[in-house]
Amino acid sequence: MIALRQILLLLGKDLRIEARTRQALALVLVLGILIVVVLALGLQGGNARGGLSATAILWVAYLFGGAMCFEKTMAVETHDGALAGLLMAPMDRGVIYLSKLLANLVLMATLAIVITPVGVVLFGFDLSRAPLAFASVVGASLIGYAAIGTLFSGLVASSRLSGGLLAVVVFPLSLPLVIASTQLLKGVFEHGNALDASAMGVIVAFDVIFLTVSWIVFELVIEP
Amino acid sequence: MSSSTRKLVIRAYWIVTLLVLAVGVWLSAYYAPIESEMGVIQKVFYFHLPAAFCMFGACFLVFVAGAGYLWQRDQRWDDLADAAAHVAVLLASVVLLTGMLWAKKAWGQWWTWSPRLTFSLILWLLYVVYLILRASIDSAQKRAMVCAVYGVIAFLDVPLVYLSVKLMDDIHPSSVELEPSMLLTLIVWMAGVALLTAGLVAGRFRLARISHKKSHDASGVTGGMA
Amino acid sequence: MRAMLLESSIRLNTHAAAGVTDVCIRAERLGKVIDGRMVLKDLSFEVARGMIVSVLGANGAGKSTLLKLLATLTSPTSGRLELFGRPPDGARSRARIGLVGHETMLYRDLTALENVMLTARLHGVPEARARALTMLDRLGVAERAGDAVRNLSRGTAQRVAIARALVHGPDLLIADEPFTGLDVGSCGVVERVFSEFRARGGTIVMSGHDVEQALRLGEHVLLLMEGRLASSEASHRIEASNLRKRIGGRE
Amino acid sequence: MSAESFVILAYVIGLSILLGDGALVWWRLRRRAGSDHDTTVEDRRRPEA
Repeated sequence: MIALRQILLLLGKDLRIEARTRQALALVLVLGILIVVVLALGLQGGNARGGLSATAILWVAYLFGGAMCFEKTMAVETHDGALAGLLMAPMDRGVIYLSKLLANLVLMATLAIVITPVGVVLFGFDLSRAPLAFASVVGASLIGYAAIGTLFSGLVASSRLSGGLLAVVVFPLSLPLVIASTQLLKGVFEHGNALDASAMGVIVAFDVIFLTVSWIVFELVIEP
Repeated sequence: MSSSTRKLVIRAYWIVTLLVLAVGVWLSAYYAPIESEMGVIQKVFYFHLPAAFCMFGACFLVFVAGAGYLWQRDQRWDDLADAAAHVAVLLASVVLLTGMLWAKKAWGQWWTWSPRLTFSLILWLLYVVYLILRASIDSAQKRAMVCAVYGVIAFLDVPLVYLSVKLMDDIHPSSVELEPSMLLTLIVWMAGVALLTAGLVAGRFRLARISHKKSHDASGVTGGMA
Repeated sequence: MRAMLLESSIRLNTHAAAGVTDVCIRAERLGKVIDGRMVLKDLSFEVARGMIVSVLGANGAGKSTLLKLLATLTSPTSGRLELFGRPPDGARSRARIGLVGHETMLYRDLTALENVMLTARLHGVPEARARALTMLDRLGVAERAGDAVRNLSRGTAQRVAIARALVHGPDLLIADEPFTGLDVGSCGVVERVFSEFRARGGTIVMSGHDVEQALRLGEHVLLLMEGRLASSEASHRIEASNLRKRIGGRE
Repeated sequence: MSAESFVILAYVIGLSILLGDGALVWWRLRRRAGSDHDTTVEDRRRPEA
């Protein structure tokens, strides 16, 4: 499958560039940590101890950190018109979307792996009860968020819009993920019941719908 | 249809709309009985529900216009999306405000995270962001493209918002059985708000068409549209 | 998705294999509207295979838009375009085109070699590394292969960009002001590479501001004024100074 | 504040938002169309005899 090879080629390119510009990635991680710390300080004591608020606050860090990652991976293409170079390659434009999506997912995973422990410690959020549930819910949600973030970062970059706009655009769209995952994890960690199927269904439906639609639409709209 | 008859039709349309709304107001005030459980505040329902329904219709119109633009790249679709989005935000604001007033009287505080209120808040946010997006891109073609994509994605998001909001525990389940007289009031209001919505969308659409025609008459690229 | 399953045809430089017609580009009444403005109006011209055509015109005359159109990065609003005898159909046409744009189109955090190799691999060129090194060497920048593009001078980066555009052995090279910002030495090298490319049957369409260079390098000149084709003549019949006046007159 | 005043307030706010926008659009249309000595788009295509 030529396309798979091309996706991995482009993914390799993106990750190599991210590795070379490590300081920018470190900036995003520190921002995530800062968000969690500031909110934890703000909510000191009170009823902040516990699953629901920790997940909600982690989501704030995921959303902002994620938006910065999406912007960063797409900015690589807009510098010096590199995107036109890619568009001249004899390949389906969907390959660009998928490789960017994977690059964004790698960055989001890094973000989550760094920030989540900070949230867990500061909020005394006892993950050990169901770490797998937490990981699968957050993981599935971040895939949906990256699907939308990758599409709109491409759109925002190709129309040279200000950075803040990407966050404004993707946050409301991602609210179903935030609501479903926080409710789900509240159920699991505060009431101890198993993963609620309908909530997980919302997240999976979100992922499926927006992965396919974004992939198709990206091809229609991406231009140098 | 020459200009004078067209103006007549428009005037007649608005007169009918205002009449229906006036009848609605009268019905709400004097004809509809006071609901036993919720009391007088329930009368806000006759305006709240039709507004929510038409808001949903306007959001769907933005979706259709966006999909139309992506398919045909015709500026008229974009103008329709522009018009529908403005009206959707207006209606969402009405739904939110009436909902909050209802919440304040019925449950004592301006805001409760009841699924219905949360749903209309998120919808309001989604389509206000649409207007922000539209205002921040100056190249007409790029704006139309980006807004079309957002219009499609936002509408696909709506059912997911609804489903996720339903997961939230609803502390104030409020379901009201409608007596025939209440139903009549509701139907009149539905007609009134629907006529009003359609009129606003058509008006804004013509406004967008005319401002297009004016901005680059020389090339006459975007043909006139009845 | 259809293109997704398409095996990218490896364009080796053997013309026999490629079923080449003598006309490389045929444009009929091309028009392009951007934001309601007619950027290109009713352009008709032909470019034979193996020719170098210079596109001249004042800034804003539509040169870059025309080149983007020929590179299939955008599609015309009106009129017909044929590349290699067929309407452009995405990946299959792009496999035979190389583009050098205003910007370098390179990743500044990757090295020159990595950039050229990436394009070679995307086009499915065998021995991508060796091929990339030869191209860089031909452009005289082989010794900078390992340096990140952000550390290269404008001229060197431009030469790397040209190496990238030619690494997959295209039939048609589209170059948007390739000589701008180049020192004399670099110009010599690039001119040599272009004539070598043409000698092997390649076609070049390039825009520029230097009238003498355009007449010297190109056999044919297309003069664009406000999106229209003001003139389309063989270079030897054009007198440099009045051509410069026609372009200058409009500035 | 009594329930009645809440209801009245809700209707007044809601209707003023919607009708207000209608008036705004109508006024802009008149001003835009007006400055065209009142020919609308169709007429330009089929001017009166």
